[in-house]
Amino acid sequence: MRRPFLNILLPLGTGLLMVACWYAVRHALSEDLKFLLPTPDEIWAALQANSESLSRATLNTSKGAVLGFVLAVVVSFGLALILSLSHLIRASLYPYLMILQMMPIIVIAPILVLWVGAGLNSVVIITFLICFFPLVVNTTQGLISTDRNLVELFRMYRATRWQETFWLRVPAALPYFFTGLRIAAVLAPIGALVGDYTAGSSAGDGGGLGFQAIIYSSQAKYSALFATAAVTCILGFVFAGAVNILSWLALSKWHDSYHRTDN
Amino acid sequence: MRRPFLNILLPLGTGLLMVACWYAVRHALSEDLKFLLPTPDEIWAALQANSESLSRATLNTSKGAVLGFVLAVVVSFGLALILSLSHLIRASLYPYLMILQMMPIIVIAPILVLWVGAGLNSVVIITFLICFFPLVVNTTQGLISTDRNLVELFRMYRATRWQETFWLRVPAALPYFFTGLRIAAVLAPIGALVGDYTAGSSAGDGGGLGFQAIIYSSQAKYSALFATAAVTCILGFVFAGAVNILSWLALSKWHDSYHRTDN
Amino acid sequence: MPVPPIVAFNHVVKRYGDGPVVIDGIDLTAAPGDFISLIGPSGCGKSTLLRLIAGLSPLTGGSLTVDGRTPEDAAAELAFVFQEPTLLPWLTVAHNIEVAQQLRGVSAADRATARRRAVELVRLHGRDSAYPRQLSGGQKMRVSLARALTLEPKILLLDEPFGALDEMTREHLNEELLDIREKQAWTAFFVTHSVAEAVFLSNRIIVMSANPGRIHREVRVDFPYPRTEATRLSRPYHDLVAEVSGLLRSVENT
Amino acid sequence: MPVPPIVAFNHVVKRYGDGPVVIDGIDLTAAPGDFISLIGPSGCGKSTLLRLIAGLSPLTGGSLTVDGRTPEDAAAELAFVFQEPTLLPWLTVAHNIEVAQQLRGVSAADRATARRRAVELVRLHGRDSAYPRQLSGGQKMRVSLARALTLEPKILLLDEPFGALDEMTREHLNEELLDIREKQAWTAFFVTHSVAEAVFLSNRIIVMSANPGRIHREVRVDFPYPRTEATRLSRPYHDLVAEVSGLLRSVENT
Amino acid sequence: AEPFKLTVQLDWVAEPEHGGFYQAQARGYFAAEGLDVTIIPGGPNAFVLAKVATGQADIGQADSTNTLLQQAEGLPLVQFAAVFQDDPSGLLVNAGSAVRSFPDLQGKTIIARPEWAFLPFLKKKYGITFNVMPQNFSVAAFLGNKEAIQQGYYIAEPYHIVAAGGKEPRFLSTWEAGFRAYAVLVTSRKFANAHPTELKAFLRAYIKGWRDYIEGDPAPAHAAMKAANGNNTDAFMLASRQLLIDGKLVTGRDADGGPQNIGRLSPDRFATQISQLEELDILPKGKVTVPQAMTTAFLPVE
Ligand SMILES: Nc1ncnc2c1ncn2[C@@H]1O[C@H](COP(=O)(O)OP(=O)(O)OP(=O)(O)O)[C@@H](O)[C@H]1O
Ligand SMILES: Nc1ncnc2c1ncn2[C@@H]1O[C@H](COP(=O)(O)OP(=O)(O)OP(=O)(O)O)[C@@H](O)[C@H]1O
Ligand SMILES: [Mg+2]
Ligand SMILES: [Mg+2]
Repeated sequence: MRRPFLNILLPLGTGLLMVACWYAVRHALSEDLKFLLPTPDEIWAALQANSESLSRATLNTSKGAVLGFVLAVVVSFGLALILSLSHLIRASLYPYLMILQMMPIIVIAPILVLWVGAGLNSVVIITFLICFFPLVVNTTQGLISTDRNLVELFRMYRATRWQETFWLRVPAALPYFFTGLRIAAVLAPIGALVGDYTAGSSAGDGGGLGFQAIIYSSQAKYSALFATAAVTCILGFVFAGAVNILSWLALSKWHDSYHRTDN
Repeated sequence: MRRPFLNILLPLGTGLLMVACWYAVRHALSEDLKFLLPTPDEIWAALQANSESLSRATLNTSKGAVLGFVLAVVVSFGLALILSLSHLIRASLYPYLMILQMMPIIVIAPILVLWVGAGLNSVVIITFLICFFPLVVNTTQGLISTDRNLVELFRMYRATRWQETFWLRVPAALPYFFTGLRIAAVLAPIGALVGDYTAGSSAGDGGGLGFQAIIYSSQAKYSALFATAAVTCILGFVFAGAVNILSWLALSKWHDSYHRTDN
Repeated sequence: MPVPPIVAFNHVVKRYGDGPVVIDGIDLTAAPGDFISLIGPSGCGKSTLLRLIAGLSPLTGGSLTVDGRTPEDAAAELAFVFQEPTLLPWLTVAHNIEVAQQLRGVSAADRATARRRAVELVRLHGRDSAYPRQLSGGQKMRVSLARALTLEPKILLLDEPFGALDEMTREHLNEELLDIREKQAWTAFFVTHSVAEAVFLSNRIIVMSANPGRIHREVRVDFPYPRTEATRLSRPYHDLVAEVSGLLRSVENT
Repeated sequence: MPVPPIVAFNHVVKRYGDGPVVIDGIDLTAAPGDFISLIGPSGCGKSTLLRLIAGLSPLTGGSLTVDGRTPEDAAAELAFVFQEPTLLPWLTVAHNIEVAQQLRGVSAADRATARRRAVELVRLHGRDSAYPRQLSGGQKMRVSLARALTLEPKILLLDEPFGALDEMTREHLNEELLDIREKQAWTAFFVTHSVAEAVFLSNRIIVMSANPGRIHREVRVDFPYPRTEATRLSRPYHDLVAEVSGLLRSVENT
Repeated sequence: AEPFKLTVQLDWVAEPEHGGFYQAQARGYFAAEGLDVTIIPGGPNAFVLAKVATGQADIGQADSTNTLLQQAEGLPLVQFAAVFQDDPSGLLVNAGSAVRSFPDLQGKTIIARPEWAFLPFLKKKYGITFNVMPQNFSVAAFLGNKEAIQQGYYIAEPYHIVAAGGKEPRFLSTWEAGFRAYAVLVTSRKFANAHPTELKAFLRAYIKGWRDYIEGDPAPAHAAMKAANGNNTDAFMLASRQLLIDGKLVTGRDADGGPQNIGRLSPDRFATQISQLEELDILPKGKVTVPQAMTTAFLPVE
């Protein structure tokens, strides 16, 4: 706050440093490995050259990512509420949630494809599967970490289970919830991408970024492949940015993570 | 506590319910889709039939999972310490960590293979990449959520940065840290599996579970494929069990998540 | 008059987990309208006693009825000012005060009226939109008090509500409390470390001894209500304060 | 004797963020060995004043030197008992008490000795291995006090350390505090709401007024140290208590 | 009459290995036979066999090895025509490598789909051992490593490698090693039983499409494939088609090869393949017989 210019300079500086490293690594690579690490300008060129197919793919993947993410948030929230009810319920259900998370996509993909069809549906479900676990675990931990004194206050006033949950445990769990959200935001685009290349479909408008990635990879178009990755990252930044804004709105007024020193 | 038999009965009950559902779904599947969902006894038979190759593969994958997990824990802890230092550092470094997480494995795998060789090294790195982000995000959030009053106490006593970190912020962050650990424990075996089928190697003793999964999948050996998945899940349970024990040791004496009511 | 007691302890014993006995063989009945002060050494079990009444902690032995029911069932009749402010950090002062009423389903308009009155009473005007972390220690306790007072309960449990307040504010609130009591006619259990305050407010003072927590002696305070500044200056008042102080001293020296 | 002041406020102004002015134009110097009590209405800025001395909060205006340095630099000379217990929930009572010394690099053996003495002093024997959540409110405050007392600081900041304690324990600790002062010769800033306590302990009493926090009046207390039970019973003592109470009343009625 | 609706699941995105389908579609051969064919492009995980077995597609393109294995697992599939007389999957060897023939693979690392039966076949036939690394449709490792050996599709990867600046790789083909797998069309037993007429009609048009594609003007197919897969370039499609023709993949490389051979399947070759796979312990003995595996019933009679 006191040095606002640092707020811009430092991130910018690290950014430039990274780019410099990038060029340095590339320079250090032996001539015949250079193709593996295209330079930012090559990637930029590939981005423009493939802008049409990439933007179509981005749109498809974004759809999958957004829907899968939203589904994961909603479902995980509901699950966390149930899990937070008691130790017993956690012991009974956690293992199955873990199994859901641990089922290799390679096992799930064929079932999904045959069941809901390749394409958006499958991509959404895979994104969901990849995002939901960090959300469940964080939200549950948040819900069960509520300050005991506050819980007693609510018990005292015979708050209904509903009130205790939504007026007390949920707000108190927000810092945990947003931590989970921050993780899921980054997993959503990558989940959609994975979903796309394990159960996507090129039917209709031609698949998403995962599809493109595989094609570019098999065709040795590395600049285009990195351009695909770059688009994925940008998608992730958009998600993460949205989560940060929400987190700021929900926590900045009262949570210590936004107030390290007083002034 | 008061109903100890419920502690066993309920999880057992849900388990039986799940198995019943399994059989029901399978029964409901049309005849020509049945092969997609082998019954538990078929899986059990496949497990025994393939016990030799599966146990070899499990050993390989476990190695990758354990090493990748440990690496992720150590590195993410260090990173979280750095990130917790200031808002500025977070703004500067977070995007690059996100990029690391969002780089599709398909882009990374060939580079890794050329760089560190296929096999254990690559598997460890991919497992690391999959596990570390939830750990970093949770640990960092934990480190910056320390009760401001306690921070002031330490500031007051002119604790060194080191002391403030290790005597105050780290213990206070443990509930978050273990939340991250719980997520990473589940991601580690699946990460090793993904690593194995993107950058594993059959050298030496013949690849890990990911390798087996591809083979079984392409040969439509669904019972064996599910047996592979089951082994992965068991691996995950072992990890998660270890984390739960650690969490209990570290938190049960003082944290509210272990004391919902007093007695 | 054989009115049924509103709170009745019967050989109550309490220990936390497998720790030592904290409260041992408490027998105590409160008639409706009683204002009972609990005084005793730190750690003798005063807060624990209130928590038992509120049904927040299970008894280890004996029995306890509140308003003829179990403490759990009677909780709707209670208001409790905890020893710590226990505010929700994400709510402003105004919302923190209203939250108890909200839990009881009071309408927004009535809540706002009650809240404004309570804010006035605890002298926190103008701080309605502050968050707890922006308040001083005494201000937080006053918010907590205001929250309880909006409820118009049958039984009021007060755990050192004025410990963090200056004498003036304290006296002001003492008088306000008696005023409200006239209107709302609750039964109060009041933990305090100020003997003078206990004598001024209550009709019964329970002096407790520690290790384990027992009732050492009960002192009746027969000054008529309403009590005023004049009461504080009266001779019998001073004598009683001295007597209770003496009792307390004797308890602590055993 | 023109000894250099150990704490010197010079036109100090403080506001939190862009909130209202909390402390306005404070001028105050403390000589080494002073025992200064701060009394004033709740929210007048007493805690804030201590936080400024401890370097926990930046000044908005004016200047402040502590032991000839900035507050930040002088912090090694301080011990602070916060208004809230501020214990580390994951440490036992024993470890919580030792942690301050540990931060100062005191050896384990010396720590244990000091801790045992402090535990004795605050009468918490046998609770060494309890966790904070198992303590009563008063017990927590005593742990916090014990932690500060192990440090033998040059300056001791005490923010209502005895507010949650019963009169007996309070008087016991008052006397112990004066005892330790004889040996350790620190300068104390002591926030309390008990005028009697302020008069008994201090050589200077600062009466503050609120909105914004200002020094209303300073009262010197010239009774010789050591003060004893006899002091409490003396006439001049009672007169002074009455005088300061009157001042306080006048402050709050403005 | 209403045209008969029929779906075809490809194994990969539209590329010249699907030239027969697209040419027949573009030229209207299917329509002329009274068929309304929908071509579903595939990709990295097309699950062709599972989709055909479950009726989500009527016809699929696959390779005969995998199909045999899945038939052994009970998938109700039948192979009813050839796409290629030899599966164009083989080993790409970097131009700089010393590996010139199969025995040279001893001790090397091969980047390939781990399930590929050709690998154990090579080990057994030549008495050699080598490592396998999973392949992910990427040629990076190949480009980056002079010694690399990778599974590749004869008519695609070499082109991309050269286009990306690499040297033209050597190609070690399965057929040279005596591993004669087909690229095949499969359908489900159910569909085969229910719609023999339509399958015959389909094959007539399909074979005509292939013939037209390799002998005539490929432009209609190429236009359609470009529309279906934006990554196709004319240069790639022309080069790929030329490799198809030069390698005699569609018409057959045996002595009797020729346009009359398009689509043909030989029961004898299937018998050989089955016994090869059985000897490798990849296929359980006696689990699949030739008549279960394939049929020539829908191919046009010569
Ligand atoms: N972090 C903060 N942000 C904003 N305002 C604050 C903050 N801390 C304290 N204040 C305000 O500053 C004023 C003085 O607070 P302070 O805690 O110093 O009062 P106090 O004299 O110690 O009161 P008490 O006797 O109730 O403890 C109060 O009005 C309070 O609301
Ligand atoms: N949750 C708990 N677990 C174990 N012991 C506890 C717990 N809460 C309180 N105790 C113990 O019970 C005893 C009584 O505690 P209680 O809080 O009732 O005391 P109190 O009379 O209110 O004291 P104070 O005046 O200090 O607030 C104390 O010795 C305390 O250590
Ligand atoms: Mg108490
Ligand atoms: Mg204060």
